[in-house]
Order: sequence, then structure tokens, then C-alpha cells
Amino acid sequence: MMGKHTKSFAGLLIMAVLLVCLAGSSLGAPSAAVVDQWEIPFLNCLTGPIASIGEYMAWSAHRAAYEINQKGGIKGKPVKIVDYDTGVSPEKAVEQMARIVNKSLVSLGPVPEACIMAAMPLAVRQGLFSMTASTTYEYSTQFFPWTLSWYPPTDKHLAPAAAAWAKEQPKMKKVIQFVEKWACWPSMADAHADGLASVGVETFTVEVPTDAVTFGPLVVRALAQKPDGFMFTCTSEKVAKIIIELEKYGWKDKSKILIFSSADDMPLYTTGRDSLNGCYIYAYFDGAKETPRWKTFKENYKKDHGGLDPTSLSTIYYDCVYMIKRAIEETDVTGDPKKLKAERIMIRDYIRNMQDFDGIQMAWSMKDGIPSDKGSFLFVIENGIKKCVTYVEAWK
Amino acid sequence: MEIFAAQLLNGLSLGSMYVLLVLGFNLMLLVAKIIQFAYPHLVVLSMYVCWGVLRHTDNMLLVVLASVASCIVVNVAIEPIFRLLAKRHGLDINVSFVVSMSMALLITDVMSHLLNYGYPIAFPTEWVGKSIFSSGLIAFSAGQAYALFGGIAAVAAFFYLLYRTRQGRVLRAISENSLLSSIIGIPIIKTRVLSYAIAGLLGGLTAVMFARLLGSASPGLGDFVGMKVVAASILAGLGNLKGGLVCGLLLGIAESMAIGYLAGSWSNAIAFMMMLVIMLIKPEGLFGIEA
Amino acid sequence: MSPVLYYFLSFTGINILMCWSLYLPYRVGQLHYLTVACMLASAYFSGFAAREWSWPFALIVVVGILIGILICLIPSFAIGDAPCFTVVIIGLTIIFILKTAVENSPALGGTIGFFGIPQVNHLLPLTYLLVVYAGAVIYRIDHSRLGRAASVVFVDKNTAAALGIDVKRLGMFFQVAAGALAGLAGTLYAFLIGGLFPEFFNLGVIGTLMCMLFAGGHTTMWGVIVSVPILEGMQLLLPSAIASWRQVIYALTLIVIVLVLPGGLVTKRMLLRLKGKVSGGISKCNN
Amino acid sequence: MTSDEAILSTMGLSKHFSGVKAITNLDVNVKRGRIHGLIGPNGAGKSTFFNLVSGLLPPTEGQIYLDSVNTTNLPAQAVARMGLARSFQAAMMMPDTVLENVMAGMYYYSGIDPIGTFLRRPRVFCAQEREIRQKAQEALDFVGMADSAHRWAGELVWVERQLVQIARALVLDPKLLLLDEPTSGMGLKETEELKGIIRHIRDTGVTIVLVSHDVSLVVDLCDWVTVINFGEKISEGSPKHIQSDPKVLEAYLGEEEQHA
Repeated sequence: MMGKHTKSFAGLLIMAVLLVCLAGSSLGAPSAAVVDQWEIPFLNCLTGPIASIGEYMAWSAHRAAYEINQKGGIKGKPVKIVDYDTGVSPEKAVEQMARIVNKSLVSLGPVPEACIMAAMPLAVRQGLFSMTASTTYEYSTQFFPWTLSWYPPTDKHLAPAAAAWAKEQPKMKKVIQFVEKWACWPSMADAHADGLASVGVETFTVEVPTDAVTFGPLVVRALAQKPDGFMFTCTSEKVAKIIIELEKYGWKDKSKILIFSSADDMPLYTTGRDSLNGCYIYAYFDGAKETPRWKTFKENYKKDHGGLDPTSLSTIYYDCVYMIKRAIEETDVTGDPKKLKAERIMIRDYIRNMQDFDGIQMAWSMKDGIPSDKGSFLFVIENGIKKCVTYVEAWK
Repeated sequence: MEIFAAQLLNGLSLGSMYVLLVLGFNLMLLVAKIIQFAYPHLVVLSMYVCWGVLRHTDNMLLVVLASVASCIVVNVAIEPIFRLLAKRHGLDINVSFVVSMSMALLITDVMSHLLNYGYPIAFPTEWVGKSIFSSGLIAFSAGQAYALFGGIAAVAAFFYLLYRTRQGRVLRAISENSLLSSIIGIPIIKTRVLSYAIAGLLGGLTAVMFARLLGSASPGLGDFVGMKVVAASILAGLGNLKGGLVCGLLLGIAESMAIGYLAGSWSNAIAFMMMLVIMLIKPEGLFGIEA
Repeated sequence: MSPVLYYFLSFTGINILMCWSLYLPYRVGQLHYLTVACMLASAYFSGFAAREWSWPFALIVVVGILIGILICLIPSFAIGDAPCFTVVIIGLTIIFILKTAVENSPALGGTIGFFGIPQVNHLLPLTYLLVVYAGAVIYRIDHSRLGRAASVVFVDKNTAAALGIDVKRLGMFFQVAAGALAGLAGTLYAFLIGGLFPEFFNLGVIGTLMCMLFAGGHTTMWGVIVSVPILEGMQLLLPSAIASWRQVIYALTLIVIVLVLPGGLVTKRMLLRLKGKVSGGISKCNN
Repeated sequence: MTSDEAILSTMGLSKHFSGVKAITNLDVNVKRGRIHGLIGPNGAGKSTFFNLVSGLLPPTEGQIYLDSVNTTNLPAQAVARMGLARSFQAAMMMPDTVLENVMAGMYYYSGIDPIGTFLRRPRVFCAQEREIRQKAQEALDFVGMADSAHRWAGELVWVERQLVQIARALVLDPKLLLLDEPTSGMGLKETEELKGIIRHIRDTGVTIVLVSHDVSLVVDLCDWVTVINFGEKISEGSPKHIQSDPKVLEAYLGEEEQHA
């Protein structure tokens, strides 16, 4: 207790001294905060059918804020994540964005794609940098430079992942891809097909209806085309259900199944269970790799989620909060409402080209709003745990 | 041919689930004069109860009992709401639709907020069971067998109850003319509650069979199924029990065939288009509206 | 003006239009969800015409309304006097078909969505001008023979027919009028939001509109003027911990209001009472 | 045109509901200017007959002539616009004031298309509305409900509803008025009042067809009576003639036995 207080007091003292020095020398190096706390709004989907995704995204942002505050906050002031619920409704998204657009330095979200499309034009008009980290390049790029993407252009970075899988399965010639028509998934599916084509594998598409109740008919249809393998571009729950059906219809070779990154979510594992053993999946995050921060994150996540493991999607906004922390610390941002406009641009420009960001599991750099050296991992699922097979080089 | 047979089998097992749901839905429509849009959502809620009980016991009988009991209890518990509604609005089924739609929203949101952190629930693998019969593309799982034969048994029992027993006659009398029934001394309210209870019983059984057929459930399942149940009921002619039987089954088969044969992204739209044409030609439904 | 107020007022205006477009067919007892399909079609058309063809706003509004009318007119030949639930299902079906069509049209952005609809100056005053005009038209419909005829059809179709009312033609009229309102709402919506996504138009929209209509009162056009701002404003005022239960609050509000105040917050009778046009309710007969 | 000419006549009219014969081969002639009674025991097909004549149900067989025009397969609204007004046994009131309810009867008033009305200039529109309002008020005066014009229609008692319903039927100046059980649920005093009103309507030149199972009312009020049972005409003639017809007595006695 004592130590912590001393530490933060010492920190404050050093800060104050620094401030005096810097003010005197007017070097333009980081200046102190004028706000009492850093309020970061998070436009997130907390109601409706996909509220579970919003829940863990909010959880990770709050987790990051808690950690930062434990260690003295940003420039000595605590950070506070304020949740704004958008549901999946564009109308709510715009209204919530309107509440923060004139007062916030930077914001997190919005989360589902419908909300991004509705709310971002307003953010762009008012000049608010909003970190739509969980969405794909297609959506973010529409609003550059006022957004960023966690992912490089879809066609460029998905193709190598799919191709890497195909190289592991040399005898595979014909693959059926299950595609659900939602947001940018069709274009992700095209990227997969391109990647497979580059190593001589032909792809056929079977569409997954959004409101399907059973998947037997779909699997019969797919199997009737006598494919050598399957690739999935649909919601995690549906992936699991289709794999179970495939098993029912006698499909044995699980290594000839590849699941795309967006399905790397809890429902895949809770619904699919044993049937997933041997399936391939690619993602941008190797959960088996232990770092101290990741370990703590995982333990706390499990504690708050009835023992369920976090997935690669759950850390996105955790890293975002740390990015904001670094951007504020490394620039002149003070949080002064009078300088809001300029400081927003400072944060934006810093984050968009942040070098060697120390993420929860790995370091990477951003270039013009997209990661420049972030590759993907190809995994095999065994008893609900992803075992890394190979690392796929980043797109350049 | 092999594909066709496989799809037919898939369609039949799904259709038998729709039939059960449409039956319960129509029963409340006929006797209580309400559109219970939230009925499929209640069934999904019972699936969650099944799942909860399964975590503590493997006893099949207990699970079925819990599912049936919960569905009956919840269904009977909401009866007073609709009774009060009828008292306020007369027998305005439009308003009952509005209210039940809100109930559906309520149930979905409670499930996605409170139960299993909003994640889909999964039933033990042995519940769905491996294929009990498999030949080429034709495969038949234990879950499908439960759905199909359980469905047939439940429907048979339901029609026996309705057409061969005294209680069934009472229910039918009320559905035909509730005013006259009350004059000749049939206890209207008691019988209405009975109809909710029977629908709850059917719902509880459906939940168990659904769990075995699908192997999992999610908060959004009620909405997916709900629309189809209402559509089947309307397509048959609102409240037409036998028509509902046919249309429920046909819907299951049509859905399987559409996914199995029609061009990818348009399969559901084509199915909807056919329904639209039928509705435009015969707005009262294929079999006509009953009482 | 602060963005919060701007968007609050804009969405209130658009939602009032949409609620009215549900209110009109409900005058003859039909829940006409087809209006959401009109909104979808006219929103996409407006976005496309503004971005690709650079049409002027006024022209887009007119054509947007015409599109709404057309989408309601064609089915109305079959469902002008159809039972309520046939209308419901046909509405939902057409929404679904239109959505599928949009998702499969690369020109409309497909499943990704349609970006970059240009801004229009003075959208808010224009919106309210159109809302007031639409309100005046609806007021006149309500206070003419059409409105009275609709009330009779709502109560009993046979009585209406015996009074010489062509139930089907009247239903068609109200459906088409609803289509025009929804077309207008769709155009305004597209320009307000600036980007469209097929998932915008889903069951949730219908649920919200129904809640607004029935909580406000479906017996008079004034009900939604009270309920829409309240329900729109609620989520802005509630703390986020409670706001995430918004759907539940909406649903409960609706159920309670429908049970306790059958006609909604504002009823025709209440308004007539205020104006002194209806006398107290003691019967002069004693039997 | 003589006053004896039939304003309404049916020839061989039949209606079957999925095999059940509600009306069989019925010939009825209603002479102009009369109060024509239609009586029969419960389930005799009286209401079905009204529904057929007013166009709410299509007949299975036979022809209907209204004022020498064949209206057999015309829809109800067309028949209504030709001058046939009717009341229902259960009077449905819309949730509004009594006056508005009566005004609702003037949908096709003076033949103007209401949708056209809606498009008129405000001044013309208001003038028309005033006229409609005035006419409705007069009709309420006629049935003795003038004081109730601004009451809420939902609060009217059964008897008052019948009167409002009649006023609503009268505003369009019908040639023929069909009254379905107008006195059901009424006490002696109200029945007498209603009798006066019906006679008064007849005196203004409107022909009336009255359905009732109340024999004494029909005998007292009507100029001519048709008796039907099981969908068939069993007797016809002046009230005196009917009272002594053994077939009629049998039909009614038979019914009483059933009740007992």
C-alpha cells in the first residue's frame, strides 16, 4: 500500500518537475494533462442477439483501463471507459455518436458494421478519430483517416492463410466454401478462393442462409458435389453445426476443413466440441503463446466468464486502450477542451503510424491506419485448444 | 434420387418440429383467440431449462419433466395477461400480436443478457446421437428419429385428445362459439387455461425434441422459428389445425428442398416468393380460416 | 445546434413519419409492415440517385415517394381487404425479398453496404416541413369521410359494406398513402445517415415502430407525437447500464400501456374531451 | 310506378353452407311503401336472407332484384349505394361520438367520390362536412337521440345503439330499409317507441323489411308477413292470415317443444 502511494506520489512529483522544465524550455515534448480523468467513450453493441460479443469487447476495454489505472493512469490521470449502447441499430449508433462527437478526444467502436456505416460519417464530419478495430479493412477504409483497421486489405492477407492450409493438404483439388452473406464476408470468401486458386485448388460456394434452423440439407448439397475439403466463411455457431452435420454424413478427414478467423469465437468451441478435433483454423493471435500480460488477462477473463476461455476477438479493444495511452503520452495531448480539434488530429496521426506497438501478445507497427507487419497463424484444433501449425508471413 | 431422399428425410424431421409448434400456436389461437407470436420463444426458453437441468443430472425423465413443467408454468403464467388484454380490448387478435411480439423481444433479450453470457447453449453430443442409419448421402441420426417419431406420437395424442375426449369436445366447442359455450355452461376461463397448459405441454415436448434434433440453441433461435411458424399458420389459414399440420410439414420439406436444390443466395427468397404468390391469390390461406 | 439535439430531432421526425405510415393502414385494421420495405427501397434509391446521378434533393424526394407508392400499390390490388395477418406476412416477405435483392446487387454495395451519400443542407427544417405537411394531410384524411369510413371498417367490415363503403378500395387508399409516407421517410433517412446497410431494415425496426405507435395511441394521429420523442429521448437520458436493457424496457412499456391504457397514452376520446366535444358518460336510460 | 310494385323480389333464392341448406328456393316479394315482416323460429334462415339480399353473402342459386335491377352478385357496397340500408342485430359502433357514427353513414353522400372530396379545396371541403354534420344531426333528431349527439358511442346501451344504427342507415335516404331484430333486448316502453319510429320512417316513403322472432311485434306493426322455417317459406299473407295458419302454429309450437 505504502509503496504504491509513494510510487504514484513520486510519479506526480517527477511529472510536475518535468512540466516546469518543459514549460521553461518549451521544447514541445509531452505536456501534462489538464483533465481530471481521461474519458474514452466506447460505442458498443450491448443489447440484442449479438450482445455476447459486445459484452466481452467491453470487458477487455475495461480490463485495460483497470490495469492502466493500477499503474498510475495516463499522464497521472485515471482513464475511464464509458459505454454507449448502440444495439445493432444504426439509428441508436448515430444518436450515441452525436452525444460524444463534440467532446471526446478519441473513441472506441462502433462495433457492428451497421453501426459503423451509420455513425462514422458523423464522426468524419466532426473530426473524431474512432477506432473501429474489430471490423475489416473494407469498412474502415471508407472513413480513412478517421478510422483504423486491425487488418490489412482482405484480399491480400486472407489469401496467403488459405493457401498455407492448402499446401498442408497436397491431394486436395476441390473445396466447397460455406459462405454466409453478411457484411464483408462475401469478399472475404472471394479472398479465400483466390488464395486456394493460387495453389491450384478449385473452390465452389454453398450459401448458408442466415435464418437456417438445421443444416442437414446444406451438407447433403455440399457432399453431392464430391469435394475434397471444406472452407468456412460463416458465423461461429453455424460453422460448428455444419461440421457436426458433416460428421453425421460420414466425413472423417477433419484436416481438410478450414475455418476463417471471424469464427474464432466462443460459440464455435462450445457448440462444436469434439467434432472440431483436427479442423484447421486461421487467426491473428496465438493464444497458446504465454506472455505475462496475456496470462493475467486470460485468468481474469475466465474468472468473469464462468471458466470460458477468451478468443482472439476478445483482446482487440484491450490493445486499443493501450494504443490510446501511448498516443496521449507520446504527444502533446492535454485533454484541454479548447485544443480539442488539434489534439484529436495529433492522436489520430500518431496512432495511424504507431511504430512497434507493444500489444498484449506481440508487437507490431501501423502504417496509414493498417498494420504493416502482422501475419496470421494457422492452427489445428485439438480438444478446444488451438495448436499453431505455421505462421503465415504478413502482407507487404 | 439419393439426394432427393436425403433431403426429404431432413425436411420431414424439421417439418415435424414445425408441425408441433404450429399446433400449439393454433390451439391458443382457436381457444384463447390470441396470436401467441412468442410461443416458439417460450419453447427455446424451455430448451435452456433442459440445458440447465442436464448440467446437474443425466436422468432423461427428469429433463423431460423439467422442460414440460417449465413450459406449462410459463405459458399458464402469461394467460392472465392475455385475459386482461381481452377484457380491455375485446377479442382483438391484432393487439395480442403486438403484445406477444413484445414478449418475444423480452424473452430473446433476457436470454442474450442473462443466460450463459448470451452464448449459444450446446446439448451433450450423445443427445443428438450418431447416425443410426447411414448409406451414401442418406443419414439418419438418433436426434432426427426422436424428432420425427416423437412428433408423430405427439400429434396423434393431440388429435386424440381433441376429437376423442370430453375435454377435447369442450375445447372445440369454445373455439367455435365461446358465447354459446358459456351459455350452455362450459367454464370458459378454465378451458382457456387448459388450452394454454396443453400448448405448454406440447411446447415442453417440442423443446426436448428440438434439443435432440439441433444439438444446440441460441437466443436468436426463437425469432428464426417464430416467423416460420406464423407463416405456416397463416399459409394454412389462421387456426386451421389440420391445415397447419400439412403446411408445417410442407414448410419443413420446402425449406430443405430450397436449400438443397435452388441457386444459393436466392433459395430462401424463392421460397418466400412462392409463399407470397399463394398469399396474394388466396389471402385466407390454403385451407381457409377457422372460426 | 448540438449534434445530439440535431439527430434526436431528425430521427424523431422520421420516426413520426414511419409511425404515421403504420397508423394509416391500422385505421382499417391492417398491420402494414410493407411500409418498411418501401422505406428500404426508397432509401436505397435516394442514396443511389444522389451519389451516382447527382439528382437534386427535391426530385429525389418526389421519386422516393413515388417508389413507396408503387411498392404499396401493386400488392394492394390483392391485399386491400385482406385479413390483418395476411398483410403482416406479405409485408415481411417483401421486406425479405427486397433485402435479398439489395444483397445481390453490387451496384448497391451488396452485403457491404452503400457508402458516401452526399449531405443536404438544411435537412432538419426540410424534414419538419415535410412532417408538418404530412400531418396536415393525415389530419384531413382523419376528419373526412375517409377517416370515418376507416373507423367503421376497423370495427366491422360487414357494417362498413352495408354503409356503401368499398372496403377493398378504402384499404388500398390507406395502404398507398402509407407507402407514400414511408417513401418520404426512407429518402430522409438515407440523407440523414449517409450510408445504408441491408441489415438496417429488420424485425427490430418494426418492433420499435410498433412500440411507438401502440404506446402513443393508435386511435389518433397525435399519439405518436407524444410517444416518439419520449422513447427516442429515453435512451439518451438513461445511464448506459440501464440503457443496455432498453429492448426489455420498450417491451415492458408496451405491454403495460396496452394493458392499462388500452388506446395508448393519447386517445381520440381524451382529445375530444379536451376540446369539449364529447359529453360525460351517464346513460339516460335506466335499464 | 305504382305503389304496389315490388321494390325487392327474390326468385328461387338458395344458400348452402358446405352442404347445410340455410335457404332453399325462397321467393319473396316486398311491395313498395310497406312494412314487410319476416318471421320464423331460431335458425330459420332470416339473417342469412338479409345477408344475401344486402350482398354480404353470394347466393348459391336464384336471383335478387332491387327496384327491378338484378343485384344478385353485386357486392354489398354496390347494393347499399343503390338505396338499400340495413341494421344489424348486434349494432357495431366505432369508437367516437354518436354524431360521428351517424356521419359515417354518409360515405357516398350525393354520389361524390370520397377520395375526390379529400382532394378538394378547404372551403368546399368544409362546406361539405357541415352539410354532412347537419344531416346526421337531423337523422338523430328523427330517432329521438338528438341529445346524445356528443356522447361517446361506446357507452350507449343496447337500445340506444339500435336507434343510432337506424339513424346511420337513414342518412343516405334509402329506398329500402332492412331491420334485423330491432327490438331484441328492449322493454315494453322502448319497443313502443321504436314501433312509432318505424311507422314514421315508413310514412316518409321508405319501404321496410323487418326480421323478428317476436310474433306480436310483427303482427302489430307489419302490413304483410312472410313466415319461413328451415330456410323455406311456409306461409305468407296479412298478419291476421298468418296468425291462423296451422303451419305457422306448428312451426312455433314445435320450437317451444324443443325448448322445453
